[in-house]
Parts: sequence; structure tokens; C-alpha cells
Amino acid sequence: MNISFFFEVLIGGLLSGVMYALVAIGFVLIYKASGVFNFAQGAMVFFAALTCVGIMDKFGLSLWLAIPATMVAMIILGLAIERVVLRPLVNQPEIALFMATIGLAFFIEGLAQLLWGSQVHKLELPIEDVPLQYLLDNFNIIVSQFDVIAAAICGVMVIVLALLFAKTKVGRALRAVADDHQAALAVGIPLQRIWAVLWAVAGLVAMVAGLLWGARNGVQFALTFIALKALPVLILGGFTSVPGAIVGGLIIGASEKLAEVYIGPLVGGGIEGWFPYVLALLFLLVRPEGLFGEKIIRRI
Amino acid sequence: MTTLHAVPSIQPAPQPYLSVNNIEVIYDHVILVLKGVSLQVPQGKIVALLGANGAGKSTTLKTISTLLRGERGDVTKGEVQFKGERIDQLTPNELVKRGLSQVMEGRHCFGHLTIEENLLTGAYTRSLSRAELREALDKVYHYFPRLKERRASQAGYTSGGEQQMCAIGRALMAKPSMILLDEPSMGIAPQIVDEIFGIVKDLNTKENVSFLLAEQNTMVALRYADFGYILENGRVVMEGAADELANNEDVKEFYLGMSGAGRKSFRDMKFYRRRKRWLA
Amino acid sequence: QVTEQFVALPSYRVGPYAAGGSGFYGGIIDYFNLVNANGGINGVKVSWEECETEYNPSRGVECYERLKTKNGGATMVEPLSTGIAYGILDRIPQDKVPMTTLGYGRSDAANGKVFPYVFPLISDYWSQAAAMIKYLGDKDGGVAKLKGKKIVHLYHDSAFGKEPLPVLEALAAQHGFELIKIPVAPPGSEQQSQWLQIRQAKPDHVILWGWGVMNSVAIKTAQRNGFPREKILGVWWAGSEEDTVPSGDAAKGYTAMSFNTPGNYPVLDEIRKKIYSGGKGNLADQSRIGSVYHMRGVTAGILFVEAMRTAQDKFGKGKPVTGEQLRWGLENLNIDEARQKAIGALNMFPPVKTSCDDHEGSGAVKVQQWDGKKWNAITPNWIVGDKALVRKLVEESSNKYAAEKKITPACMK
Amino acid sequence: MIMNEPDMHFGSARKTGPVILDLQNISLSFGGVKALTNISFDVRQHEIRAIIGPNGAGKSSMLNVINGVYRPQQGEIIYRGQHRKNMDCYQAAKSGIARTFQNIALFKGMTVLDNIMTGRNLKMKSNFLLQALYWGPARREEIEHRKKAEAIIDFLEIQHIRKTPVGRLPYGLQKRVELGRALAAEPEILLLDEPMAGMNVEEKQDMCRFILDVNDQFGTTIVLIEHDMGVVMDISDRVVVLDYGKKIGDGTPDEVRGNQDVINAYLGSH
Amino acid sequence: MFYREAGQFKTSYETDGQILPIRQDRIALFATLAVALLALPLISSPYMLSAILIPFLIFALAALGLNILTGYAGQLSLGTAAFMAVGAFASYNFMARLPGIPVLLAFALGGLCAAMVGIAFGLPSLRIRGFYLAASTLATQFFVVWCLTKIPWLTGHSSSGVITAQKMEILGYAFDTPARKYVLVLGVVAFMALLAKNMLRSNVGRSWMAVRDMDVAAEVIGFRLMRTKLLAFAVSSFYCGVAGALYAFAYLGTVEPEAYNLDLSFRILFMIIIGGVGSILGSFLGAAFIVLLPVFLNILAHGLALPTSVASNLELMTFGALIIFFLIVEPHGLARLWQIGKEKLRLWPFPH
Ligand SMILES: Nc1ncnc2c1ncn2[C@@H]1O[C@H](COP(=O)(O)OP(=O)(O)OP(=O)(O)O)[C@@H](O)[C@H]1O
Ligand SMILES: Nc1ncnc2c1ncn2[C@@H]1O[C@H](COP(=O)(O)OP(=O)(O)OP(=O)(O)O)[C@@H](O)[C@H]1O
Ligand SMILES: CC(C)C[C@H](N)C(=O)O
Ligand SMILES: [Mg+2]
Ligand SMILES: [Mg+2]
Repeated sequence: MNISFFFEVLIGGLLSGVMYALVAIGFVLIYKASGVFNFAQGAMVFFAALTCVGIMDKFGLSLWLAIPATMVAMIILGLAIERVVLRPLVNQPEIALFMATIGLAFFIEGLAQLLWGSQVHKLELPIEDVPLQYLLDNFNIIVSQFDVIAAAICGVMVIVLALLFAKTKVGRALRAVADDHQAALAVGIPLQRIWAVLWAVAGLVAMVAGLLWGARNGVQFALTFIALKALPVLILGGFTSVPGAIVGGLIIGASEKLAEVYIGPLVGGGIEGWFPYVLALLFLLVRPEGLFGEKIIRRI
Repeated sequence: MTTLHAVPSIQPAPQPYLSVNNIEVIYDHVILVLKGVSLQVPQGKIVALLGANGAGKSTTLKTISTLLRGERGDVTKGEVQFKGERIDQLTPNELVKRGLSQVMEGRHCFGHLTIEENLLTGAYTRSLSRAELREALDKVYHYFPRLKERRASQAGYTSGGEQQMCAIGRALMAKPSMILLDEPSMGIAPQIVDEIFGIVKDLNTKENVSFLLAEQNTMVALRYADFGYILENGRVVMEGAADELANNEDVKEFYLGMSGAGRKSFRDMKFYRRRKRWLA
Repeated sequence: QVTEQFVALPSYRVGPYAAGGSGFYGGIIDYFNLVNANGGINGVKVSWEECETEYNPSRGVECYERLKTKNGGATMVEPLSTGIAYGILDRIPQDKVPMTTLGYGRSDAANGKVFPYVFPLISDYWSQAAAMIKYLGDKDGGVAKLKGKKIVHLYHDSAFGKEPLPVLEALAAQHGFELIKIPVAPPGSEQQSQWLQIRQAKPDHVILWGWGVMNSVAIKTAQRNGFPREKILGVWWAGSEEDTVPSGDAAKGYTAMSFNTPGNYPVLDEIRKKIYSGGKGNLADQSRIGSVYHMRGVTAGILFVEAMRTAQDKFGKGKPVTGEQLRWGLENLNIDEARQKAIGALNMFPPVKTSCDDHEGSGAVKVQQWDGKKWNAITPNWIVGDKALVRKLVEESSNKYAAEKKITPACMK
Repeated sequence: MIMNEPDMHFGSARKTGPVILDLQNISLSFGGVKALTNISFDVRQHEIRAIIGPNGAGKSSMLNVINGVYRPQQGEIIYRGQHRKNMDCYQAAKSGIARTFQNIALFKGMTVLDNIMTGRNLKMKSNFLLQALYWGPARREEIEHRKKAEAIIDFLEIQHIRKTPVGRLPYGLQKRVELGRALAAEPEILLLDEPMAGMNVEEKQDMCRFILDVNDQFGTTIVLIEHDMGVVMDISDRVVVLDYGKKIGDGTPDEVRGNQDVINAYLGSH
Repeated sequence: MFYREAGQFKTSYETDGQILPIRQDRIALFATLAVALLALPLISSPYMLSAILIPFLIFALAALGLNILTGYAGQLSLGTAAFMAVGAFASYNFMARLPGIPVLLAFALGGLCAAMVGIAFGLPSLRIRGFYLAASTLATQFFVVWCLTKIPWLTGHSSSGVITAQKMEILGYAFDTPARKYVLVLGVVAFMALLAKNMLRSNVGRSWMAVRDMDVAAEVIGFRLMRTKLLAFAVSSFYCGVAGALYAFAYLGTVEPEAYNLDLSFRILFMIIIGGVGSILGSFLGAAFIVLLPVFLNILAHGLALPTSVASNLELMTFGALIIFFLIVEPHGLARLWQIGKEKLRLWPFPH
């Protein structure tokens, strides 16, 4: 076995994992705030990226103006979602809320394409997606500088959000809301406001993910599918943990790439579609709440 | 129970703190639960809301605190006023800020949070300094020493009674001026029940907190309350000063379990009002 | 009384493949509009109706069933989806509605004896695979030079990506090159491991058999792994602006197959002039006129109209033909260069001549390269691969189908 | 149908049988929390055995140990002469232990009748294919058990809510339904965790009546947790008192009432 | 006025246990069935039969399968299409490898294979709950489709993994026209719906609901979690498997594994949400809704002469919005609306 190739795969995997984590964080935010699995996160990623390039195309704005404009759009979207979808659904079973987010996903996908068309676009960030020359020259290992920067951005986001949850009273209130909407309302937690803020934040996180993924893969409908890549990350890390998202991302990214390269050829390849899920599943058998998820209380 | 009829009502203090006027509530579009309930709580008083299972006590309290919306219940008639302001359209958060807190029936602690975190969420609407928070916590711990012992456990893993204390303590953390208490004594050991009512009386006299108290333990409730309403099948069937109610023959018989000769033994129930036997 | 020639277009303009769908159907409709603006086919106007399928087989079938009876009955259908084509495969002979599958679907449907109503016009997947190998061989100085070389087949792990395997494997055995098959799990938005494998294998060529997001991601990932794009040869569903534009500069030098010659043609100018200037164009964005998908759609439109014309020539001019008659028209197409010139599409696509045995009618393709702005043809002539081999496979496979379905292969009148 | 003559000589004269359930030195802890420390007591056949104690004393945990929801770290359970380290839920149910829960654990989406029918599941034998066809034995069995369930519904006087989903019922009725579900299993030992919490006196009287009737007519042994001392002292034969996971008293109601430890820890000076 | 239960006294538990205790309901059901079986095949256009009614019935069956698992046993699953795929490909193989096997038997065997796969993938449900489980069921979805594309044996060695369903014949009678296919599908679906109803009103059904509502309590009462959950997975997968086989044999004809993709799983999920989670009737109403809505919107957009791409996007948005709307107005779905309607009718003309 070629050891430098092994490392190349490993590092590539870890960095892809960070990209997954970027999307997974958005899920975690919403899950923590409402106990809801937000299926529309992928659609929001798509919406954000498409809005950004759409603004640049239609109004000829530069990227640096388009980004703030997109932020505004995402915040409005978040607030609107709270007002129209979530507020009437307070205290409904989680499954109903989950379904509502599926409906939301459709709506957002349609809206995005109605506004900006179904064309695919390129999105150029001022970071080039080329191998780091230093590593390539000295170790013959390929690491894209784009990925490294994405990893840094992701790291910052994780730290900020983790602190927000751990250290502030809002963080505590969010956990309360996820446990019991009714009781949270009863103690005076302004559920609606918190949700609105959180969805707006999730929108911004989606925007970051959308810009990075959009620059990587082009801005197109398929951005909605990266949610599927983020899911195993989420289950492995635990739905409720921001650091879990990143750790889960690293594990999933690395093992999926290693599996595809080393196991794939033995079984006909193309296993990346299910391998992360199976891995996460096996892991759950040992820890049903994921790595850092909150323990599920079952008691009578 | 057709023997119960409203006794001539005695109007409580003229300026009610909380007043519920002729509300009608429907669950799920079809189940009519409250059929025109009116009641008043004067400032600084303890009012007990009594009645059999399913009479609509909890529903009344949830209507006041606007938590009904989350349970597919609709208020189809009537209005609720607190401090002279209509509150039916406010959010619970705004109510808590105005000083109206509810302790829900059936505990409803945040299972994944520790007891202390549960209590802290209670203070969400108040912006307190660390020291003030500490003080508020200590006060609750003073009332419920058991909570102090268990402060670091996740509420989901504490005993039923501990959760009940936690729920009450959590409401106290908001420093309300009016508390809706739904069955505070449920699942609580007798001497703690006394303590809880002691606390109620304490807050009432020292801090002028008003209470609306839904309670099954009629004996205790009437001992501490100033005024009482009896609800049956979604209607107020009787109301009056607490001591009057306590001396009413019907109330004695049906709510206090006393017959002419004093308290009946529960063992005698075996022969009392036996309607049917179990078919083998 | 039916006065128009009605075509069913189960199209898709939302979902992951919307970009391709809108370009392709836009092209067909633009050309139909042009024909109608010019007075129709011997006075017969073409009419059509769209129905959104989202590229979903089940919805596609419903659309087909709905459209087939409209306006006196559809006389032709084009679903642009292999899945939908499968779903209506059994229905079309019963309904007598010919189906065209331009450059997709079952390759063995080229055998009109077994599939009388299916027309994989111009070129199908097997012809394409054979042509690709021919091209790669020629590039290296003749197919004999392929011996000992390594060719990676990087494919969408689905029926679509697996379709060319029989041809590629047969050719690998024949010419002695090593075929490395690397599947990509759909939709293919992550390909780091595949490209690392490719980098390690150091192949001479990479065939990119992708669709949708897989293509732009492949090109991007090749760049991040330092693999030269010139060595990548995409299929024609990986060779449109939609596949290269999102990859930005990374796509420069990338090559792909096509059954059109990129460029401008009189027919496109006419469409601009007569249709778009009047605001009746189907594309929202005029700059897409003449793009790969649009041109492919225009080509499809030309073939349909020519088939209608051919059928009218036989069954009576000036009135719409039935599905059965149109089937005959499709089976007896003969669009040579002179005819292309008359249409204003000389060399836009290869000459097409169909017959009962050959519902494909050509099998010729070109290779184009992306220069960062647009596609340019890099093979001056049309390329045709090993036709005999493809034919043999078509016979084998279609006869197996005929046996399963208890069909006796025969030409229709 | 047996109509027992009301048993006129209760109290000291009540006929209790031999020990049916014997708990020896049970200890249970969760992480650092010692829920039960070295607790031993026994339950005789046909008696009503109450467990009382302050909140968090370990009463519910004790019931959970008896029917196998919790596994004690130490101790032994002797049930009908068999020694066990711990019980397993299914085994416990199978061998005739049924219970109700402190936090009502009904199946919220099902009707009252269905909830009670679930209590009979261990008695139902036909396999699911027969049930799918609703044919022959399955049909007969279903009807036969339905009769039993109806008898319980009659007994508990909840005919009018038979078809109501339990989620919609008020708390007190839910408690009654839960008792019905436990009774449906025709248990030998019935464990009741605060069956009368949240009820008014009248309802408590009804509940007492049901409990006494069951105890009386079927000889069902009852282990009962309750905070209402009136009820406990009136209807139980013997009482165990727990405090902080330790046993601080055991005996007849009168003995317990007089025990100074119990007064200090629990009863207070009433 | 005529919709009353008053006056209809049940004199035995047997009659009270009837599927539809109210006589008017019973009559309505039989009438519907009679119309569906006798009149519809004659009066419906082939379009109606083969593009609306057949898929409606097939989807309703799949939705019923999912409803058993999700609605009754409480295990949220996103892998329905995978079980359908197993049923389809297994039936295909039985037909191909055992020539002359009756088609209904092939469907049943296909369903059994799906049930087996269901059991295998249901095993994790013993430890994993809620959304964690739901997300894990995606493993089934991706893994099964992958297997079908990878193992040539399963697809009869067709090079691209596409299968062509065999002709459906029973005792020499070919089900080849839309009307005949429809009758066959209707028969299968009606029979299986009846079986489902029976299961759900007897002990198995109660065990599922008990596990759904509170699994710890169910265990204490004596239900064995493992058996109950796995049985739910098996039965549900069986239903989905048969539906999948019908989808291939009676609807599409020729299918590739990709036809059973995640999208299909979600469509089935929508059906039960909109129709009503935990309701047999809901499965049918939901399927009807999801099959008809796009058709309706499409026709509407066509009527309004909107540009097609705008129409398509609006359609997507409307679809999403309607899902949300339904959840807000009635989280228990169309079935519950139906029931409320009936309850109101029963009280009519009094408001309560
Ligand atoms: N969410 C709901 N949906 C439908 N019906 C409900 C709902 N909640 C309560 N009910 C019904 O409303 C009536 C009143 O219930 P409520 O809980 O207010 O009674 P209560 O007086 O508090 O009784 P308890 O003493 O048992 O708590 C009951 O008949 C109950 O069945
Ligand atoms: N599963 C568990 N995990 C952790 N601690 C537990 C668990 N179950 C019970 N405990 C703890 O054990 C102690 C005893 O609890 P238990 O529920 O038995 O009390 P109890 O006597 O029933 O009290 P109450 O009268 O309030 O219901 C409590 O302090 C509780 O917090
Ligand atoms: C445009 C498409 C028809 C190509 C597609 N990949 C297919 O074969 O289904
Ligand atoms: Mg109540
Ligand atoms: Mg307890």
C-alpha cells in the first residue's frame, strides 16, 4: 500500500468532511431550537447560492455587494418561515413539523427557480480551487487550498455557535424549547422570536455553505442534494451537537473516501452513496444518540 | 350531580385583577368543553377552582394563559382580562412579562436540562445579574431543599414529586404577581403539600401574589383559599367564600368525603354506592 | 377534423435537470414556431403540448397518457429521459405513437424489427461509445496504438452509465487497452476519491459518462487534483454549457462528444429574427440560442418536421398524418446535405438516413472542446465507430428482448 | 358470575396467605444516586401492601425493580418460590405481575377499549396470519377477549368513554383506564403507583372501591404507592416506609403511624 | 340527516367489532367497491385507467404499507421505495426463473422477499428511535438500489440493469389491457386493504400502536418489542413489495432500479402525511391527492396559458404550500377532516 496515497485520500476525505459539516451545522441549529429535523436545509443552501449569483447576474453587482444582499434575503426568508410555517405549528408532534419542512423545501426550490431561473451558474470566490503547491512539491500530496480555507471558515462557525449554545441563556432556552414547546411557552420563553432568530441564523449558515459548495460544484439544483451527504454526519455526530457536526463530518468524510478507494473496487464501486449511512447506522447501534447527541430519556 | 345548585353568588371585590368572562372553548372543532365560564380573581387573593375530573379546570387555566392554542383548542366566545387589559390575543411570553405565570398540570419539566437549568429557564423573562439569579435560586432551594440535593440531575431522571417541585419552583423564578397553579399537590408527599400551600400563603401575604388554584385536594385548597368556584361539566355550578363552601353540605359530601358523622373510612367505600360488580 | 400535426412533449423544466430540459424543449418549440411562421408543412401547422415530468418516470407516464389522446391524438412523443422512455416503451406500439429518443434510451432499439415505434435518431449510446474509442485511437495515431493503454470509464452509477459497458468491454478486448471502470454514486456531487483513484492509475484517457451535476463536479475535481482536462472526454450529456460554465476556468480544454457541430447556422438566425424578435421565443435568455441543448432541440425539431414531410409525401400532402404514417416517415427519413442546406442547417448534424433495420440513421458524431467561452468542434469530419460490432450487439440484445416479450421481429409496412 | 357476599370481617381478621413475593437486600443506584439501599420486605398473598415515603424516596424505583424495568445491582427477588437476581419485563408480565404508572403510560392514540384489550395480549394465542384473515379461531378469540374487556369496562364504570381516544380524557379517567388495562391481564400481583393522584375525594372513593373489590374477589395481591395517608391507612394491610432509599418502617398501618422515624421523615405532626 | 348511528344498536360484540359499525358507511363502502369494480372499467377512458386509477391504487397500497410502519407502529421510514424495488425485482426473478409460476404467487413471493429485507433493515429499530432511525432508513434506500445496479443476477443480466416485466396471466387469462390491469390491481389492493384492516383491529394492530405510543409501557404489559417491531417492518415491507411489483408489472412495464429512488419514497411519505398518519382511509385519500394534484395543477397552468417554466415552478411551490397548509389546518390529514366532517354531520343541524 502506497502510504502517501493513503494520506492523500485521508486528508481529502477529512476536508470533504468539513464541507459536509458546514451543511450539517444548519441542521443542528434548527434541531436544537425546536427538536425538528429541517429537511429544507438543502433547499435553503440552494436558495442562498442562487440568490447570490442571481443578484450578481441580474443587477450586475459585485460579489461583495451581492453577499450582503443575500444575507438580507436569507434573514427575510428565515423570518417568513417562522411566521407562516412554524408559528401555527407550535406544540404539534415533531413528525408534523418535519413534514412541514419537506413542504417548505419544495416551496423554496420552486421560489428560487421562479425568481432566478433554472439555469446553472458559476460562482467564483476569490479563492482558487487548486492544489497547494508546497505540499504537492514536497510530499506529492494534493490538498486543495480552497478546502483548507473552507475548513477554517467552518471552524470559526463551529466555535462561535458552540459558545452561543453553551454560554448564553438563549442557548439554555433553546434546549428547553426542544424538550417541550408548551412548557417553554409557559415559562415565558418567546418561542416565536427565538425561532425567527434561529431560522435567520440557519439561513446565514446555509448561505455560507451555499457559497462554498456553489463555488465548488457550480450553482445548480443539485446543491439541494448535499443535504443527503450531511445527514450521516448529523446522525453520527448527534442531532443536537455543533461540535458533533464537525467531528462527525471528519469521520464520515475520511472513512467514506477510504472505503470508496480501498473497499469500493472489491465490490464494484459507487459505494459512497450508502456507505456513510451504513457506517452511521452501525455507530448508532452502539450509541443511539450519536457521538455528542443528548441522551434520549426513556423512563416511565 | 343534580343536587348541586348555585348558591346565591357573592360578588368578590369590585376591581378584579383577573377576570374571565363567559368563555366557551372547543377542542378539535367538535368537543365543546367550557360552556360559558366566568370567574374573577381579586388582587392579592387566593381563588380555588374545584371540580371533578374533566370538569374543565385545566382548560380554564390554559385559556387564561393562552396555552390553549397549542392544543388545538379554540376560544369561541368570551374574553379574559388581566389588570384591566384584554389578554386573549397576547403570547404567553408577554403574559409572563406582565406577571402572569402558569404551572402546568402534569409537571412538564425539560427532561434534558438539569433541575437547576430548569429553574434558570424560569427566569428567562427577567434580566437578572448573576447575583440576583443566585438569590432567586436560593429562594427556591430554600422552599424545596430536595431540589437543591438534586440540582445537577437531569430532570427527566428525577422522581415524580421532584419534578412537580421543579415545575413550581420554575414558575416562581419569574417572580410573577399572579400564578395559575394546576394541581400543585399532585404526587406530593403530605408534609410537602402543606409546605407548598404554606409557600402559596406566604407569597400571597408577603408579596401580594394572587393565585388561581385548580386543585383536587379540596380540603387543603379550601383551607388556604379565600374564595372558590366549583366547576362541573364546563359550567360554574357554585361559587362562594372558601369557608362557606367548606361548610356546604353538598361540598362536604362530594368534595370532602364527609358524611354527617364525620369522615368515612375509605374501606367503607366497598359498600357505599356500589353499583355494579365485576362480571367474571 | 384534425388540422394540425400534434406532438406530445412530456418535458421537464424544474428539478435537477431543468437546465437541460428547458434548453432542449426550447429548441424544439422554437423550431416548430418557425415552421408554423413559415406556413407549416405543406400548410399543416405543428401543434404540441407540454407536461411537466420532473424527469420522474411515474409522472412521465401520466403525462404521456394524458397527452396521447389530446388534439385528436399525439402522433409523436419525445420524453428526453431514459426512465420515462422505459415506462412508455410497451405502450407506444399499442397506441401507435412513435417515440424518438435522441441520443439516449435503449441502444438496441435501433433495430426497427423489434422496436418498430422507437427511434434513437442520429446516434445512440453504443455508437457513441464506439466512436469515442475510435477518436481516442485516432488521437494517439490509430486504434492499434491503444494497445496497452489505460482508459478510465468514469460513469454515473445507473442504467445510463452502465449502458455502454458491453461496447467498451468488447473494444477493450479487441484493441488490447485496459478499461478501468470507476462508478460514481448518483447524483455525484462528491468525487474526490474517484479522482484520487484516477490520479493514481495515471490513465491515458478518461471517459466521463456523466449527467447533471456529476459533470461539473468531475471537471472541478479533476482540476483540484491536477488532472489535465484535455485528457477527459465527456459523453454528449456531459458536453453542454450547463456542464462547463459552472466549473469556470477549470473546464478550459475539456473535450466532449456531440452530434451537432457547434457554430451558427442560418436556421438559428431565422429563429432569432422571426421568433425572438416577435417575443415568441421559448428561452428566457436569448444568449442560450445556439447553445448545445438548444441546438439539439432544434435538430430534433428538424428531424420531426422532416419525418412529417416525408410521411406527407407518401400519404398525401397538406393534411396531418397519423401516428402510424409518421412512423413510416421516421423510418424512411433521408436528410442529406442538400436537404440540410435547404433547411439552413448544413452540417449542423450528420446526414440521417433511416430504414427498418436502422432506426438510428447515422451513428456519426463530432468531438468538441471548451475554450473557456464556447464549444468548438475539433474533429473536422463526422466520426463513426466500429459499426459492425455495434450492429452485432444490437441484434443480440434486441432479439433477447423479442424473445422475452414474445415478439416476432419483422419490418412494418 | 360469582356474587361474593360482602366480606364483613376485614381488618385484623383479613385472610392473607403465604409470602408470594420476597425482596431481599435490594440495592439500586443510578450513577451516584442511590435510589434504594439494602431494602428487604415481603408481600403476602391477597394482601394490600402500601409503600409510602417522601418524594424521591425510591418508591417508584421499588416497583420498577419488582417488575423488571430496573435491574438492581444487589439483592434477590423471590417470586412464588423462585429465586431471581432480577426480573425481566416480559417474564414479569407473563408470570402475573401487572402495574400502573405514576406518569400515566397509556397508549394515547388508542381508544379506551383498545387500551384495555392490550392488557389481554398475553392471553391471546392466535397468530397474526389468522388475525389478518380475521378467521375462525382468531375471530372467536377476539370476541371472547372483547367480552372480558367489556366486563372490566363495566366494572370501572367507564362504558360511556369506551370508544374515546385516551389522549382526550381528563387525568383522573386516564388513571382509571390504566387500572383497567392492568386488570385485563388478570394479574396475580397488581402494582399501583399513585393511583389516586390528581383525584378528588369522590373519585378516590371510587378508586378505593375498585381496588378493594379486585383484592377481595380475585384474591389479587396489591402493592400500592400513595401519598394520601387517609387512603393508605384505611385500606392497606401492611405498610413499608422508605426514606432516602432506606427502609425506615414496616408494619400495620397502626404500627407505622406510631413509629417516630416515620413521623419525622414523612407524616409530620398531624 | 340520514347519517346517524342512533337506532343502530349493537346486540353483540361481534357486530360491534365490525369494520364499519355504521350502516350508512357500510353501504357506502360496498357501493364504492361495486362502482370501482364494475362500472369504472367500463366507463373510464384508458387514460383514466392507466394513468390515474392504476397508479392511484398502487400508490395507495404502498402508502398503506408505510402507514402500517409509520402510522401504526411509529417507526418513521424514508426507505419505502427500496422495499418496493425489492418486491418488483424479486417478482421479476421469480417469473423469469420459475416459468409458469402464477403471477399472483410471484407477487406474493416478491412481497415476502421485501419482508425479509424489511426485517433485516428493521433490526436497528430496536435500539434507534425517531429521526435517527428515519435518517438511518436512508441506508436501506441507497443500499438496495445500489445492489440492484451492481448485481447482474438480480436484473437478469441485462447490461444496464433494466428489467422488462413479464406479461401477467392467470390461468391463461391475460391482464393486458388497461381495464384488465386495473381490475387485477383493484383486486389485489382491496384484498390487502381488508387484511390490513383486520390486522389493525386485532391484537397485532394493538401491539403496533402500543409500541408507537409508548414502547416502554408496551414492554411492561408483555408485548415483545423485538417481535412487534420486526413484524411491523415485515408486514409493511410486504405491502410495499407487492406495490412495487405492481408498479413494475401493471404500471411501468419496463423499469430501471433508479425508478425506485428517494423521490418515490418521499412521494409515498407525503401521501400518508396528507392523507392521515395512522389511517387506512388516509392512505387512499393521500394517494389520490398526490396523484391528482400535479395533474390538476398542470392542467390549470395550461388553462391559464402560463409560460411552461413559470407554471412548473409555481406547481412546485403550490405543492409545497399545500403540504404546509394541510399540516397547519389538520395535522391528522384528510382522513381526519373526513371524520370531523362526519362528526359534524352526525350532530347536524346542531353546531355541537
Ligand atoms: N387536547 C384535547 N383534545 C380534546 N379534548 C380535550 C383535550 N384536553 C381536554 N379535553 C377534554 O376537555 C375536558 C376538560 O378537560 P380538563 O383537562 O380541562 O379537565 P380538568 O378539570 O382539568 O380535569 P382533571 O382534574 O382530570 O385534570 C375533558 O372532558 C377532556 O376530555
Ligand atoms: N432512571 C433513573 N436515573 C437516574 N436517577 C433515577 C432514575 N430513576 C429514579 N432516579 C432517582 O432515584 C430517586 C428515587 O426515585 P423514585 O422515582 O423511586 O422516587 P419516588 O419515591 O417514587 O418519589 P415520588 O413520590 O416523588 O414519585 C430519585 O431521586 C430519582 O431522581
Ligand atoms: C438527457 C437524458 C435523456 C440522459 C439521461 N442520462 C438518460 O439517459 O436518462
Ligand atoms: Mg386538569
Ligand atoms: Mg414515584
